[in-house]
Formats: sequence, structure tokens, C-alpha cells
Amino acid sequence: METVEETAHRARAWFDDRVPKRLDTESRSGKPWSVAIFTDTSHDDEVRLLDEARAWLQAKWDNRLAGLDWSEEFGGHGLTRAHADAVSAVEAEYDVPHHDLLPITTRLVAPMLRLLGTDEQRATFVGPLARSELVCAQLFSEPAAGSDLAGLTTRATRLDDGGWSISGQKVWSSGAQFAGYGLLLARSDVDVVKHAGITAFLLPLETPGVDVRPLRQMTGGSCFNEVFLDDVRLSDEYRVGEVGGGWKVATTMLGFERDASGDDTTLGGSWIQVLALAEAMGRTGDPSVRPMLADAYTRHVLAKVDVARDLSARLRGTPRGPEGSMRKLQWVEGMVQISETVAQILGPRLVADTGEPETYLWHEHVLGALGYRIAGGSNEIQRGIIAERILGLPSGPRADRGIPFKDIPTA
Amino acid sequence: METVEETAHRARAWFDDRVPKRLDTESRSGKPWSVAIFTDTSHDDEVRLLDEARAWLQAKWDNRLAGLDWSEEFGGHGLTRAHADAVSAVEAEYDVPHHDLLPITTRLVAPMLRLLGTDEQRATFVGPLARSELVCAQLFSEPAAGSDLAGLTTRATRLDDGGWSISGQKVWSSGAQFAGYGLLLARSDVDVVKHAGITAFLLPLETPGVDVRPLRQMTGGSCFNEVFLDDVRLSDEYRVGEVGGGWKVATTMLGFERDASGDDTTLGGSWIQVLALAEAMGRTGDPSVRPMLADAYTRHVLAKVDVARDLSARLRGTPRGPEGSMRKLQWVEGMVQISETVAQILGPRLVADTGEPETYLWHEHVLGALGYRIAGGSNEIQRGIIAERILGLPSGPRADRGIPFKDIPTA
Amino acid sequence: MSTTAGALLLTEPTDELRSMAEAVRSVLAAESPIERVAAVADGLDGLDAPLWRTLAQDLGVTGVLVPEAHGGLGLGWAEARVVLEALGSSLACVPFAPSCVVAVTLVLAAGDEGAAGDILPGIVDGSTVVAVALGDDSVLAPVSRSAVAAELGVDGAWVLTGDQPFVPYGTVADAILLLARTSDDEHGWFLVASDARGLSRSAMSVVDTTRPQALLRLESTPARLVGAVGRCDDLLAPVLDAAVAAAACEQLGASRHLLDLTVAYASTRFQFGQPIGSFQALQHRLADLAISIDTAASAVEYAVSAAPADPRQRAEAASISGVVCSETFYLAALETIQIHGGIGFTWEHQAHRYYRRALASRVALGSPAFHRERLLQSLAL
Amino acid sequence: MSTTAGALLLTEPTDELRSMAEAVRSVLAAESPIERVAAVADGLDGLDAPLWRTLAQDLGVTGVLVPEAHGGLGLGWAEARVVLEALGSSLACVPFAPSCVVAVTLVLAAGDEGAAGDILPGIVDGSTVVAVALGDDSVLAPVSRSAVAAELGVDGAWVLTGDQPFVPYGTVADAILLLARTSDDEHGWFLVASDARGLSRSAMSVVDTTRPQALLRLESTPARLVGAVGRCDDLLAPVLDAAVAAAACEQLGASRHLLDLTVAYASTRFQFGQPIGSFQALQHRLADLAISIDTAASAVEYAVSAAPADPRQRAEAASISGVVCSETFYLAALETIQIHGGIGFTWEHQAHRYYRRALASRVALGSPAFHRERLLQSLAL
Repeated sequence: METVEETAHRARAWFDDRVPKRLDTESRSGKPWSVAIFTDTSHDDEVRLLDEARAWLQAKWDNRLAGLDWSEEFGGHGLTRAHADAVSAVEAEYDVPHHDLLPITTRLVAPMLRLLGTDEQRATFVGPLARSELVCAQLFSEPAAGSDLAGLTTRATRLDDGGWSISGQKVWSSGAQFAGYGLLLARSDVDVVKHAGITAFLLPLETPGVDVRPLRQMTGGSCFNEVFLDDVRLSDEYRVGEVGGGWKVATTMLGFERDASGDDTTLGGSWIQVLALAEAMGRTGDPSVRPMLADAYTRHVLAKVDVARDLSARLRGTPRGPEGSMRKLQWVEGMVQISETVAQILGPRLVADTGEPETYLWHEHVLGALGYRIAGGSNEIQRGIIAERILGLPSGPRADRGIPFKDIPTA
Repeated sequence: METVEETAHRARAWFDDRVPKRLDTESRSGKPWSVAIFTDTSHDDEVRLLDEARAWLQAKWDNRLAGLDWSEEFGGHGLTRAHADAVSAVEAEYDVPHHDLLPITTRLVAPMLRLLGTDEQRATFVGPLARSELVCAQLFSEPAAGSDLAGLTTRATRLDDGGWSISGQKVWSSGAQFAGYGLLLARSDVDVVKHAGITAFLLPLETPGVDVRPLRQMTGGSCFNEVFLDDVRLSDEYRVGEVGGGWKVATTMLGFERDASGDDTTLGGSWIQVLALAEAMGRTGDPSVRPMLADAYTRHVLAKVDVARDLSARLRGTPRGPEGSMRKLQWVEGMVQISETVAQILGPRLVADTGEPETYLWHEHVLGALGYRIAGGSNEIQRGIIAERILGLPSGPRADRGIPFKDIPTA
Repeated sequence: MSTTAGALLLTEPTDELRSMAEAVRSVLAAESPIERVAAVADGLDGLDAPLWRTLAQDLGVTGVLVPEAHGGLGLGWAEARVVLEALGSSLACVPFAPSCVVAVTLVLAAGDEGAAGDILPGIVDGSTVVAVALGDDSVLAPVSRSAVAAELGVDGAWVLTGDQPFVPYGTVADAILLLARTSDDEHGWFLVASDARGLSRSAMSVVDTTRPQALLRLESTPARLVGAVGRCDDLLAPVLDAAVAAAACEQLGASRHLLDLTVAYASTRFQFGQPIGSFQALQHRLADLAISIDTAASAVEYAVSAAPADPRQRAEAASISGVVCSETFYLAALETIQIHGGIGFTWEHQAHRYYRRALASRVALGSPAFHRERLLQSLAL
Repeated sequence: MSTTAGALLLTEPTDELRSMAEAVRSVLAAESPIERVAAVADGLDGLDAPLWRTLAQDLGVTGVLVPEAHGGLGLGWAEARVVLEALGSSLACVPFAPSCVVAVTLVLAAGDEGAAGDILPGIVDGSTVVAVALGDDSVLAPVSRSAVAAELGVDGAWVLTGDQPFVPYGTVADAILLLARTSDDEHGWFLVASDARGLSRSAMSVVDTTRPQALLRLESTPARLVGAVGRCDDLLAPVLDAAVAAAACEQLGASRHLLDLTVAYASTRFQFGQPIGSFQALQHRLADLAISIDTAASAVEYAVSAAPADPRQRAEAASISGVVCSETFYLAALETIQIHGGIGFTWEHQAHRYYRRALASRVALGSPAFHRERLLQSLAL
């Protein structure tokens, strides 16, 4: 078997031939990296980016640089997670195609389905999903089920023919306009406690009754969708896991998410960019800016140490559990810190465009940074996980515990 | 009737003849004001301070500068709260005798007893308490009833002769070693909800079975006591309010406390002192110190505005209710701010004594400031009051609601 | 140095003040609901002209600070404050602060009766919007030198040349007041008509579109000196103080609105079978916000009380409000979005409009760090 | 400037490290429970002599950083770290950090084989406690000039004159290393024996009595130059880095202890019929503390990894740990007292001992503000 070092070496050689190194402040296009958190891209450009990212993944796969830890049953190469990690670590140094929808498909949905799907689902979907030949979005959150995901109310009603009728509304569904499938959670039983009445489906988004509409976020762009479901008829083949077993599907995926997150350093607004800004604006000597620069640099360095610690723990066989909640909060805190620093550096130039380059555009970062305090498990939810699952603090009385879903107060 | 302005004028003239103005950084003794929050005074000195403060109050009273808003029935002068406020405002400019136990006696216990006492209790105690001829401590908190005062477990058992036997332990009883009486809350019924089973007593502290022991706080001194009660026999004449009406006694007193607090600007560590320190240490130009100085000065100024706003609201007939919780938190925040500022100014001189004057002694302030985040209703309790009683936010489920005291979980 | 606030005279909430506030609020409720604000802000010039007419012609509040001799109401900061709080609360898209507070203060402080007679009546009846340019880097460090130069032409008239960014309502204003340097050591306030020769105005892209800003280019543009020339700092101080205090009043009004909005949402939004406002962590944060707003109210009270007082105390009070109210409003906007969760992050929700205003107003007239320094300087520290 | 941490080599928790930690912890559990710490701290000299003997003679950890050639264990910072974390966790009253880490680092960095041979064996067997004076205002601004002057006597031997405050364990030490200036531009590290002529030592009153400090007066006191004379900054840097990194390890250990203590208390203390640890506001604050401690763990990891590396990165890593671990420990101590409530404010409870250490260690080797500046300087900013 190829050693991890050999894999890393091979990856580097292959990348060197094909993609540029990720330089400090410039992107592949030779333009400065965007500092935005939510990029505002046209539909056509977004499709192109997604296609590039899929092609890139498949090319890596065909050259034994992706799918390393997938078994041959799914077209994989039968190596270990350590081999895959090594390629990721090397790849992080390069400026490669990327699209948010890909990791959802390949790192969350595909491994979940491998674990929980039927034999037929595994045969049909897992390989193509892992290679991103099929692309799948997450249909989890709802307007009335945000932090309380398990409070979802999209209804799945069993029909006489064994199939399902699904009605309801999903929200914050990233990439649903480009995906062929959506991994959907719906309530199939309101007479049991809330976690027990949820069923999961792999929903072809072409199905009649599915309406995907862009949702405009406060930054002005539309990175997300609302998905309306009106009497959507679905055969039972598309059910994932047991009837009433949807929460297990969700937690399985969220478990992979924990494992996968923390790598995404592609979002805009890095230390390098902040430093470049402070120098360009001549503010590195400003006593109101200096402590902020010191703290931003500290977070920049310690984020790398965090990654190394987590990698080391994983190699020792201690998989990341709820500790992912800490990383999420540290990462968000770092983004907020950068926002505050650039606000102090730019002053009025943060909020009104003088035409000077690389100044006003930082407002995109500042507006967007707020989003990740909410998205992907709000700060409040993460703190609760840390308190009860890492520190082991006791839970207090709760109004939704031990009673049928239909009896939980909603107003 | 004398006008408020006339009273103020008369007060000023009388004070001018007797006590020095409160100068910026020096006390009556000509020494710098202490910066300590909890002063560490010997028992004899404390007794002397208390006696001086009582004599001062009585002299004011005899000269129609105290007891202004007390009716003649209690030896008062039958004027208004506005007259009393005016004298307080003038008095704040002078360096006058003070002891913590006095306001508890004269501003909390005496008015409560006037409202809730029997005719006999009113005739016997109210006047002497108001003039501090009798002195009364508060016996409220217990080791297991801190934030949750109504969870107290000191037992009051009714005897066949109609009297009571009281056993239990009180803690953080300020001044109990000098007081003749203690206003005590005890549980008389465990079969009703917790607030309904409490009875109040005016306990002569000489009663057999009462044991007052000093409690050493983390600053090193002993400003508080533990009070042990072992089968203390008390006649029913000393009961205050109804049997089971003790919580009303407590809330009445806490209501007066709200009204009375916020005036206590005698605790150590003021803006003037901080500024003097920064100048003496040559640190006013330090960029790490300057923002802290600006914030300390801001709090110093706005505290005065707060007082003026509250006075104006009271004069318009809007008594201070739960807003007192805001003042408490702002006041504590100001103390903490001053602690942080002096720590930044002094560096190692805060924690080790070089012998330079007015430097190391600030550690007393820094250690003590923590106490008031806990004492008198912790920060957490005050925030809860603001959230539910000022903002009107709904309460969540609670484990102690609607069930008999004896069924409330305690471990 | 000296300490102040020894004997504070606060503005009592009289019946007249209350009814004035009520009148403004009911006009805003009717004519400037958040949907209207959004439409104007997403529109061309960011000015709600019909509302401006109502405020000027029906309510007459545009003349609140203008002496009766010039057609105004001849009232003071207590009255201006209630108007500003209401406008801030609703994000109304009108140039009340720059034109009716800052420009009026400037003209009165200049002691130039001729200019006052020419400028103020138009401000009062709303026919003239006067913008005041305060910002370039002057708000980050005490300005010592404007980028605009003034020269006396051969005809004895002044002409200005230079660039002036960050002019609030600069594109819609009928006239602009700006600082220009007349010599190495001296500056003056100059009035430039919007149609003056050599003036070009371009709208800047802005985060807070309820508050348009312009970049002005002046090339030998004729201008009128208002008041006398003098030291830049001396000319700037009363105007900056008024602008900061006015912004503080607006920030306080907006913060209170956000607290009310968020408390209402938290009381009715259920998650986990409970209203989210019953979760203690959220309760404590809203309590902290309420405290911060109460502190901001004291800062505004002080700034308003000190507004006509001695220059040192006025600068002190303005800068205190510039720190406290900016930070409070920013906190309020952050908590509003966070507590509203996903819905608070959408374009359709009003939260981001307030966040944008909070972000912009926190830096527009000097950052909190700048005002901390300015406060210390007012204390000779 | 350059960025670092590109390829981080972290210390893996080997079995040897784990058993070393276990050995130290079990000695401390047996010999230095909090009651013992309180008794020593409230006693005369703040030194737990029996514990010191056990550590030196039974465990031998006093020689952890000393090369085997000088009788030590010849191990590195990974091992020193586990000892320091355990000592910090228990507040053990022993001069491990100054003598076994800081003094050893100093002597090795000086490259003075003679001095090393004379000084290190005594440190290893615990018979000699060597204090290192780092603090006067040198820790607030990069030191440029020591207050102690060194002169070469007629006999060719150095004598020192001046005052040196803030010497940790200065009264119990057998020898003290301090910086003295040998000329206008140069300084040297000097070793002064505790019984040297002209040396007087007085204990300073201190907030953290688990860490005694002394004021030294030297009057023509004979001293031995260790290493060569040189620029003050160059001599100080490696020693300050070691001292700060050692303190960070102790702070991390103490913070973890406080988190455990407070979580345990909050899980069993009932108020309002619930364990207080089930109240959400408190849960969230403990979560924030846990995050802060995790960040501190990364800072320590980085400081320990960088300890033997190039001077720039070592200074960077030390100062990062000086900010992060100081602030974390201080937060931990504050929350411990606050969450314990009244009982946490009593003398009898252990909380205040940790708070005193947190307060003292936050300023003893430079405040967080100082280390932020030092970090920027290491980046040439």
C-alpha cells in the first residue's frame, strides 16, 4: 500500500502541474481574493464554478487523489483517512476550484447514505454522490424550525399505495437551485415525541410540487433558497432510513459535518488581507488599531495550531465530537474580530466608497460575518452543546420534553 | 411649611459649622480616602464608627435635618421626601460619619415596621429604629439560600404556648455583632409553595441560642457574620407580619433598599483617585491606559446624570422600581472598570508593595470589587429582574414552581 | 482639569415636549413605515421628499433651532432631541440632522447675521436643504488642514478648489457648507450653491442607503464665506459637537426601537416549546442591552443639557455621547439580528437597515476610539 | 514580516509524558492539597520545603531541562510543560518555574560552561534555589537600562549597586540572577549569592502569597558575571520568553482546575429547585470559558513547540501565550468566584487563592497589553 507520505508527494507533483499555488493575497485570476463572506455571483457564473469544482474532483478521483478512503465498492481506492487528510493538507496550499455544494454532497450525504441507505440506494447513489456526478442539497431548516431543527413541521403523509405526500417549506437551502437531489427531513408522526416522528427522504428536485426560490440575504446577494413543497408525491424507495428514523439521518450527517468543517479557509477576509489593508492605509502605528492587529494575528496563528491539534487527535484515534462546536465559535469569533479591525482601520471608508481600491469592499465581509453567528448552528446552540456535552452540565426543565409533538406549545 | 430650598440652605449652614467639605482625595482625617471596598477595621474602631454615625444622625434629627419625612407620631418632622432628599444631596458634599448598619436600620427596617408592624411594635420600635437608638441587622441569606433567598431553610416551629422555636443558620449578616436586633426570615411551613411558608421575626440578638461569629471574606477582613440559631425561643410578640407573610416583609424591605441604594458613594476607588494615580505614575499618556481613563471618566459623569434622572423621576411621582437593578449593575460595572484601569496603571505594583505610597493599597479595591457582583442580589439575579420585570420577557419552565416547598429538589 | 456635572440641570419632560414627540411620531408612523424607508433607501437619491414637506410645512419642526427672528420656532435642544429620537427610531430618510441641526448650529455659531438671514428661512420652510461637510480624515484625527483651498479672486470673491468626500446628502442638497483653508494657518466655513460653477457632485456607494453621501469636486468654485476665518479647530468644534450630539439622539431612538422589536419577537417566537425570550442566556443579553440603552439615555441627557453651555463641557458631553450611543446602537443592531436568527439575516427584514445605519453612524463622525481621545483632550489629559 | 506556524510540529502525548504527569500529580495530590497550600501561603516564607524535596529527590523533575552532563534529565519543554501545568493546577508553593526553568534557560543561553557546571547541579538536586529578577518597569516597556550598576573592582571582580524589586522567591533563594548595566550601552547577567556582602533582602507584601517576592538592595555586592556582556534586549529576550511560557503553562493548568471545580459545583449546587449548572446563562458562560481554555491550550502548545526554535518565533509564541493564558486564567478565576457566589468570596474557599495568582501572574511578566505590543514588534510591525 502507498504510504501517506508517498500520497502527499504524488499529490504535490500532480497539483504543481495543474494549478497555481495559493499566493498570499491574490487568487487564481490574478485578482485579489475576495474578502466577502457571502459572494454575490450570477447564476451562470455559479453554475460554471460548480461544474469546474465537479470536474476537478473527478479528475483527482481518476488520478487516485480523491476517493482515497472510499472502498472499491463505491469506485474508491481503498486507502485510509490519513491518506485523504494528507491530500487535503497539500491541496490547501493551492488555488483550486471550489463550490460549497460539493462538500455537502460528497462529505455529508454520500457517507450518510453508505451507512444508512438500502442496498439499492447504496448501489445507485453513493458512488455518483461521492464523485459529485450527482449533487445533493440539504433540506433541513424551516421558518419555524431554526435552532430547534427537530421542531420541523413539513408533513410527510403516508399514502395508501405506500408512497408519500410531502407539504411544507424549507429555508436556507444552499445550492438547491443547482442540485438534482435534496436530502429532506419531514414529520411523519405528530403523536410521538418530536425526535421520533421525523422521516428522511432523498428528494429528486425535479419532482412536481417542488418550487425552489432564491432567498435574498442582508448582504444583498442570494446564496440561499426557500424550497416550497406542495403535495409532493414520492415513492417509498426514496425514503432514507426507517420511518421515524429521520433524526438519526440528521445527526449522522451533522456528525460528518463536524468532522469535515474547520477546513474551509476559503471564506474571505484573512490576516494577510487585514495586514495589507492596515499597511496600505498607514494605520499600523495607530494605538487603537495595534491591539486589534495583535489579536487578529494571534487567532490566525492559533487557528493553525487548532488544526494541527485536531489532526493529531484524529491520528491517535480520538475522533472530533462536540469539540467541533468550539472550533465553530472560534472561527466565527475570528471573523468578527477581523470585521472590527477593518472597521477601525477604514473608518468612514468602510461605509462609503471613495473609489480607492481594496477599501469599501470590506463592507461585504463585515455584513456577511454576522451570518455565520447564526448559520450552521447558532452561537447559542453551540454553547449549549459545549455546556451539556463537553462539560457535562445538567439540563434544566424544558417545555418540549417527553410529550407528543402535537402537544408542544408553539405560541 | 419650610420650602425644600430653605431646608437645603439650613442644612448647608449647619453642616458648614460642624463637618469639613468632602475634598477630592482626602478624608476627614486628612489622610487619603481609602480605596478599599471592604474596609478591614478592628472591632473597637468599628464600634466607635457606629457610635459616631448614630450620634451624628441623632444630632441631625434634633436639629430638624433628619427624620424630615417621618410623621410626628414617630418623633419625625412631618415634611416631605423632597425635603429629605435635599438634605441628602447637600450632605453628600461633606465628609460625615457613616456606618453601613445605619441605613439598614433607619431606611429599611424602620419604614417596613411602620407599614407592617402591630400597633405595639410600631409604638415600641419604629421611632427608636428611625433615630438609630436601636440598631437592627438583616438576617436573610443562608448557605443554601443565596440567589434563591426564598429557598431558605431556617425553621420556625410553633410551640404549644404560641411562641416559636427557631433553628438554622444565617450568613453574610453585616453588622450583626453590633446590632441589638436582627430582622429574621424563617420557614414556618414546608407544605405550601416556597414563598408562602416564610415568617418574619424581630429577633433580640441577646436571646439564648443565638451565636454570632465573624465570617472572613477573601479580602482578608471580616465585614460579615454567620449567625447560628439553635432552638432559639421567641414569643409571638416578635413576629412581624402574618404567619406565612414573611416574603412580603422581605420584599417590602427590598423595595426600600432599591429606593435607598445608589446614594452610597462612600465606597473606595473614585475617578478622582484613579486620575491622581495615573498622573502620579506618569501613565496618562500610555495608549493602553487612555481608553480606560476615558471610560472611567464617562461612568463617573454618567453616574451623576443617572442620579439626577432618578431624582427627577421621583419628583414627578415615578418611584424607582426594578430600575434599581440597572443602577446596581452600572455601579458594579463602574467598580470593575476602575479595578481594570488601576491594574493596567500599576502593573506589578498592584500585587507587590514597593513601599511607594498610594500604589499597592489598590489591591484592596480590586479584591473587594468582586464582592458586589455577588452581594445584594448577584449580577445574574439583577439581569433576570430587568429581563422579566422591566422588559416583560416571559419566564421559562422552573423546577420550583407550584409545588410544596418540601417537594422542591435540593440535590 | 476640572470635573463637571456637579449641578446638572436636566430637561424635564414637559407636556409640550411630549406632544411634539407624539406629533412627529404619528407622522412617521403614517408616512414613514419601514416599507417606505426601504423603498426610498433602495431608490435613487435616498430622500423622502413628501415626508420632508410634511415635517417642514405641516409640523414646522425643521425650524426647531432657528430663532423666531429668522422664521423658526426658537426652541432648543430638548425639542430637537425628541425629533431626532423619533427620526432615528424610524430611519426616516430626511436630512433633518444635517440641515436643521448642524447647518443651523454652524450659521448661528458663525455669528454672521447676513448669512443667517439668507440661509435660515429656507431651512425652516424646507425649501433649502443645506448639507455640511465634516468628514474626511478630520474625524479620525483633529483636523488641522482641509483638502479644499480657498482663494480670493481678483473680484474680491472667494473661489474654492479641491475634493471633499463624505458629504451627507451632498447630491440632494441645495447648498453645502464646507471648511476650506484660506491660508497656511487659517480656515473658514464656506457656502457653495449646488449649481455653482465648477462644482461636480457624485453619489458615493454607501452601506447605509438611508443616508446618501457624496463626493464633491470643486474647481475654482465661487463660494460665500460664512462668519470669519479662524483656527480650523475652533471653527470645527461647535459644529462637530452638534453633529455628534444629533447622531447620538438618533442612535438612542433607533436602539430603543430595536430593543422593543426584539423583545416583542422573543416573546412570541417559540423554539423548543418555549418563547425564546424565556431562555435565560437571551434574557441576560437583552438585560445588558437595556442597561446599555439606559446609559445611552444618560449620555444623551448630558449632551443635550450641555449643548448650549461652555465649549469645554459641550465637547466633553458630545464625545461621551459619541462613544456611548454609537456602541449601544451597534450592540442593539447585532443583538437584533442574532436574536431574530435566520429571518433577521434576510434582506426583507428591517434588521439590516438598522445594522447598516449602526455601522455607518459608528464611524461617520469619528470612531468611539477617536471620541475617547477627544474626551481626554477636553479634560486636558 | 513573515508568518509562521506553516508546518507545526506538535508534541505528541507519549506514554512517558503521561506517566510523568501522573507522577507529579499524585505527589501533589498527596503533599499539596489546597489546605497545605493555604497553610504555606499564610506562613512565613511561602516555600513548601518538604514538597520541594520530594520533587527534587524522589521525582527528579527539578532537572527536567538540565542536560545530563550537568546531572539533569536532559529533557525538553514538552516535559517541563506537564510539570508546570500540574504545579499551576495545584498552586504548589515551590520555585520550580524560576529556578528549574528560567534560571536554567538563562544559564544555558549564556553559554557559560563554567557557570553551568557550578550552578546547574545544585538546581537539579534541589539544594540550590536560584531566583531570576526580571521585573521592574522592564516588563512594561522593553528594558533598556537596569537600575542596578555593575563595576569592575580593583581586584578584577564585579560588584553591583542598586535596588532590584519584584524578585520571585528572592528571600528564600540561595542565589539570584539579575541584569545589571556594565556601561552605558551594555548589560550582563550576574549571579549574587544570598549571603553576599552588601546584599539585603526584604520580603514585599504581596497579593499572591503562594509566590513570595523580594526587594533586593545591593551595595558594592560582589557578583559573578554569567556569560558575556551584551545588549540588554538580547540578554533579556530568551529569559523573558522562558518565564512567560512557563507562566502560561501554569496558568493553563490552573484554569483547567478552576473549570473542573466550577462545573462540579454548578452540577451539585441547587437553587430554585435546579442545579445552577442547568441555568442557561451560566452554561453559556462556562462554555465561553471552556473555549478560552481550549485557545489557551493551543497557545501553550505553540509556545512549547517554539521554545527551542528561532528567537523571533519564540518571542512571538511566548507573547501570544502571555496574552491568551493570562486573560484566560483571569476569566476563569472571575467566573469561579461569581458562580460559587457567596461561598466563593470567603477566605476559607480556595477560589481567592487562584484569583490572587491570576491577578498577580497577569502583570508579573508584562501585562497583556505589553505582550500585544511585543508580539507586533516580533512581526516588525
